[in-house]
Amino acid sequence: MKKPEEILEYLNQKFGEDQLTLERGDIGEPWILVPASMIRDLSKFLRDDSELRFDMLMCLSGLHYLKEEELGVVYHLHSTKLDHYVTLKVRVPVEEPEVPSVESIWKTADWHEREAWDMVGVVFDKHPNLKRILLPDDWIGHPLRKDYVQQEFYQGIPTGE
Amino acid sequence: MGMLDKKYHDSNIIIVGLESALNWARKNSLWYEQFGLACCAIEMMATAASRYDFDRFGIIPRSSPRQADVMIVAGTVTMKMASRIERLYEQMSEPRYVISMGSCSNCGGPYWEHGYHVLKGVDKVIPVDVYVPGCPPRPEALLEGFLKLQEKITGETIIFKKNEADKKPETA
Amino acid sequence: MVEILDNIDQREMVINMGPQHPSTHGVLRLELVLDGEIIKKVTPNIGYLHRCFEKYAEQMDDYSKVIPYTDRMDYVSAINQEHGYVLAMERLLEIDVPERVEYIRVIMAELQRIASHLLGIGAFGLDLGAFTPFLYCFTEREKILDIFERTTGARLLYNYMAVGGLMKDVHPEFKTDTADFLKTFRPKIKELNDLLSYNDIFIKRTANIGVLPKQVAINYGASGPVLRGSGVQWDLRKNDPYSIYEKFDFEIPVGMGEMGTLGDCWDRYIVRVREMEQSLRIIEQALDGLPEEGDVTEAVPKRIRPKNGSIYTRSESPRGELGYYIESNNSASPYRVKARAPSFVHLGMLPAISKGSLIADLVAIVGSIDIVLGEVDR
Amino acid sequence: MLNTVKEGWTTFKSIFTGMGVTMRHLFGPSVTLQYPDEKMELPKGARAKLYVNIDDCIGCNLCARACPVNCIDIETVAATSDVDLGKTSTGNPKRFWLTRFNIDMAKCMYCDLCVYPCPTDCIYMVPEYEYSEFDRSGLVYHFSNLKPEMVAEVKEKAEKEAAEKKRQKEEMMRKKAEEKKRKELEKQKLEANKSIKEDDSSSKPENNDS
Amino acid sequence: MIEGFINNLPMITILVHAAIPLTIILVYALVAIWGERKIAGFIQDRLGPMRVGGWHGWAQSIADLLKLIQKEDILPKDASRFLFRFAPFMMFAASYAAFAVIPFSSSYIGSNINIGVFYLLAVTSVLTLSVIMAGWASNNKWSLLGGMRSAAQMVSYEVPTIATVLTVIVVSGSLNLMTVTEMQSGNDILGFLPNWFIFQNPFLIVAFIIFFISILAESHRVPFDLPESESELVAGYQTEYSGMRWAMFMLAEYADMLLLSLLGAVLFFGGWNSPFGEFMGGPAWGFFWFMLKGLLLVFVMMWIRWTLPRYRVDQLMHICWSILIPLSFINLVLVALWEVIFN
Repeated sequence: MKKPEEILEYLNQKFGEDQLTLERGDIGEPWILVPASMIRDLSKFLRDDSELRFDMLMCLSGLHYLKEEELGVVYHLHSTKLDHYVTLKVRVPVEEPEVPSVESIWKTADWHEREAWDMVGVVFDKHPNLKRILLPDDWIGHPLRKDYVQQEFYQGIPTGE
Repeated sequence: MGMLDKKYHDSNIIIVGLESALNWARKNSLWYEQFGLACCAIEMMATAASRYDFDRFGIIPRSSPRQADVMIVAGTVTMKMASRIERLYEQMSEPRYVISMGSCSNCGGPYWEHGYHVLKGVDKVIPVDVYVPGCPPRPEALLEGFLKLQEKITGETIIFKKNEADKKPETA
Repeated sequence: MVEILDNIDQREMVINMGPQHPSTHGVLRLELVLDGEIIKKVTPNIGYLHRCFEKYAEQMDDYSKVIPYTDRMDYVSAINQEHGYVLAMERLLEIDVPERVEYIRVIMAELQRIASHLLGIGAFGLDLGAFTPFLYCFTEREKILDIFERTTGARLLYNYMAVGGLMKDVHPEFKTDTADFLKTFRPKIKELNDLLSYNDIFIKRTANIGVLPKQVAINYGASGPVLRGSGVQWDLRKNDPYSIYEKFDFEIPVGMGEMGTLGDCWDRYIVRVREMEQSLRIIEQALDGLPEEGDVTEAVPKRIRPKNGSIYTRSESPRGELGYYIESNNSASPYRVKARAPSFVHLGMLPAISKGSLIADLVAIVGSIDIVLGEVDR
Repeated sequence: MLNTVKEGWTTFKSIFTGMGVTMRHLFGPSVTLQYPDEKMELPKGARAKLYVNIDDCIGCNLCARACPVNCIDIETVAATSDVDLGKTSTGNPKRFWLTRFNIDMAKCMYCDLCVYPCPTDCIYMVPEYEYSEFDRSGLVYHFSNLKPEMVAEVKEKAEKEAAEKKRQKEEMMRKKAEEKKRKELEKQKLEANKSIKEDDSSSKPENNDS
Repeated sequence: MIEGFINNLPMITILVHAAIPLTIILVYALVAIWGERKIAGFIQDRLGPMRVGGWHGWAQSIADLLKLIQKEDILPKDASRFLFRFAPFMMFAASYAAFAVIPFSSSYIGSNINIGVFYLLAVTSVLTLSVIMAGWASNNKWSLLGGMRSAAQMVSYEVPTIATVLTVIVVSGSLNLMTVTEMQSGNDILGFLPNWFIFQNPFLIVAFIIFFISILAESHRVPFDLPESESELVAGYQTEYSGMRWAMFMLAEYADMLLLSLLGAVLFFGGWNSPFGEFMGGPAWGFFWFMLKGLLLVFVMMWIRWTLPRYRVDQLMHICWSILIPLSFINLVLVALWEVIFN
């Protein structure tokens, strides 16, 4: 039963000191900030390492930070064997929202990533079929962006009042 | 009040007899299409279940639109679903009615303000006969909606064919 | 002989088990690539009921206004959706809730679990052609809805829980009504077993079909009856206890592969039936322990303005692990609310489970993973 | 050969138990509530339809703000001082004319959030669910009981009152501005002579600061 | 009296002989549809049609029929016109024609030909044809699947039906249904039992069970109602039909159900013979008893429909080919042996 701090130290030994930082909001639980390029091999390590064995990706959510002009992806991992939790967060600038996909590691990420692409517009490269999952394919814009403007007509049907 | 002294302005007794019989038949065997969208579909199923029992009114579910008379739009109509609803409505054979059940299909309901993907009222794509308010409406409210539809059917005449004009979907 | 086969046009038949289909439990479109009746490939298309829950949660100018919208996600088990959201908010704001509220919440959550399973089992029987068990299950479900209606005023979507407590206290005869519901409901489960569970045709239609091995289930993030059907002893009420579940003793029913291989449709079905019995036990113990006095609205904060931070909380909804990820940025309206819906994950598994099965089996598999489209599309 | 017979026997046995259950139900009583003839009496507080007792409403707009769907639309006009609107049954004084109080029941989601904040409990749910309509505009309920000409007269009086009050405020503003100017002048004079006094007092040691 | 009437006005007699079974079928269909919904209602603790036309909604089927007449008759765009229109009528014609050889009472039978059973089984096999025609003609993938399934089901379940009917013919020795019924009059088995075939020979009870299962499959009743199974194939081969055309399908289905139940009554339960020997034995009573036995079998079919789930296609084939057919042939041999030994 490892606490997030211990998990961070364990990861720092493996991945070098400066890469990962543990951040904590005023309230709620802490998360580990991970640079985008590292997320896939970090996840592979998290799943396969005997000490950690994070075999379940509970939830993957996409966010849009308007003030810092960034897109965030939050991974909540849980190990059913050793029963400990960790939260990873990846922040990428809005201009090139490239995050490597973890679909090959946890199968459940396939649909979660498609939803993050559909809602917030984070591009997951090497994802098998990154298409819109909830909205129709010819929808314009990503609705969960803070600066999203709703399109007036969709195939001739008024979306407004 | 006997049959003969029914005062209808320009239609004679013979038509009235046939017309009321046809209306009676159409009124008493409204088969609804077996498909539901959201929470109102659960209340529709509860109405079809033993306690409120649609079958007492001669209302049974039909899974193919060809054999259905009433389409109960039970739930939220989204943009992706709007064209499907329109196609299903066109597939139904002619004397067909639509009951819009629940706030979502009446006018977008709880999702009218920020729901970008929600259609603000199903009457934007298909003509609606009866609006049943509620979120979700009680089974009795749905039954009352059917009684109102039956009232409307008894009022229909075959002389002035139910002209499609007044039932055209009023685009907002 | 071989070359003759080449020029025969072997196009498979692509069928749309479209948004309007009697057995897709709502608006779900399954694109089936068929070879005769054997399914080569299933691609579920969802989004026909996407009601912008997450966008709405961000537009609301008060955290407690989001609760009616959480009801509308999984509209078959509304209380459990509210319970998940309210637990997340209380952990975020570090509010501790009076004892009486916790007990009432557990009783309501377990009653709602029985009602939701009744609908899941009834719809599953309906998909396989057994029309009558569906109506018997609904008759029992109506009794639970009556109890809810007397307390909250609504039949299906309650908006009954508030952050830190409840909207109003329970109905005076709440305890007596629930007690005699428990008495009348137990024989009904046995009757359901006679009629459907151990019916040989039902067993033939569900055993060895849609087998979900243990490792695939975990890798796909399955949870709830779908995961327990594959033999994994995993229930959030026991393994990661929230609220006051550790006070009650109940077992976690797990699929044993009695009728076929472990993890088939029948296991997932029988896990739900046995889970209802366990819920009855929890309600009995909770009814005895329900403290009489205590105002349910004392711990409800007037204004909710959490400082910035984020929290992820999971609770056991009848369909599986329901998670809420809430991020707050020091204002009255939530910055981001992400709901992790179990049905969304289970539907993602459908292509993997149903390769090579027949159409009739696909209907059984969709029925056995018991999805609700409001939760899939959010 | 033997297990097919056994299998056949278990099939028949389970089929017959199932048919036994349905036969018992065939002669069992029906649980149907025959809706139009027998109506179930809804429990108190059943959320079927919103009702506003307009005499008790003080136009505080709390319910409109609490509604997540914004389906309550209230327009209030300040009552002029010469008219006394009296008190509500709960003793709160009424200071606004309610020219428009519409609730769009087609949009409402029956979540009961508007009932709690109301100070005079004038908005509550009534257990009456039979109001489906042929036309959607029939679902917008108007609760204000002011007749249109009353509304016009009240509005025009309110404008007159508001204009007059604005004028008074301007005068007061001007008066205050003048006083401020005058005070500043005096202050400057005071400082002028105070600074003079200070020069001659600075030579003495400061002995009065405690 | 009737013979005189027949000889000199052949056209009228043909019409009368055609009209009698038609009225029986139409009246039966209306009552059976209403009855099925009432039985379904009571089994499921609800009431079924109540409000249409007074006491317990007796006019429900009439309202349905009148409404179906008003429905628009949709012909899908590129469905094959003639086959699409003709399928329902052929289906009804097939089961209606078979009523000619059913002995309704001791004094009335459509045509007293001595190959009655053979004719009946030949004509009812046309049903399969019309179902495939409907399935293919409506140019809809669901109905194509429904049509193919029903083809496989009906053809394969003909074999056990014929095998069990053969066992009865072995016992009765004649194909003419009237003589078959006459052989079962009187009741001197074990003193009080009417000597219907089902009591004469224990293996005939097994034959009846197999016969009943296969007529369930023949008339697409649950647990074998694959072709128009709502929950899988939307509405099977009937998906594209609406209005009176669809009503014809319903009528044909109920007529087929009645036909096969009456055949079962004739072969196993002594047709118009009353269970009390001479006590209520006249031709009028004979008709009453005959219809009562038929409707009892129909009731059991409805009772099964509202209890059991549905089989899958391959399980259905497995049951037919690897259980029912071998069993029915073994049974045939055993019945023959029993006959040789005891009579």
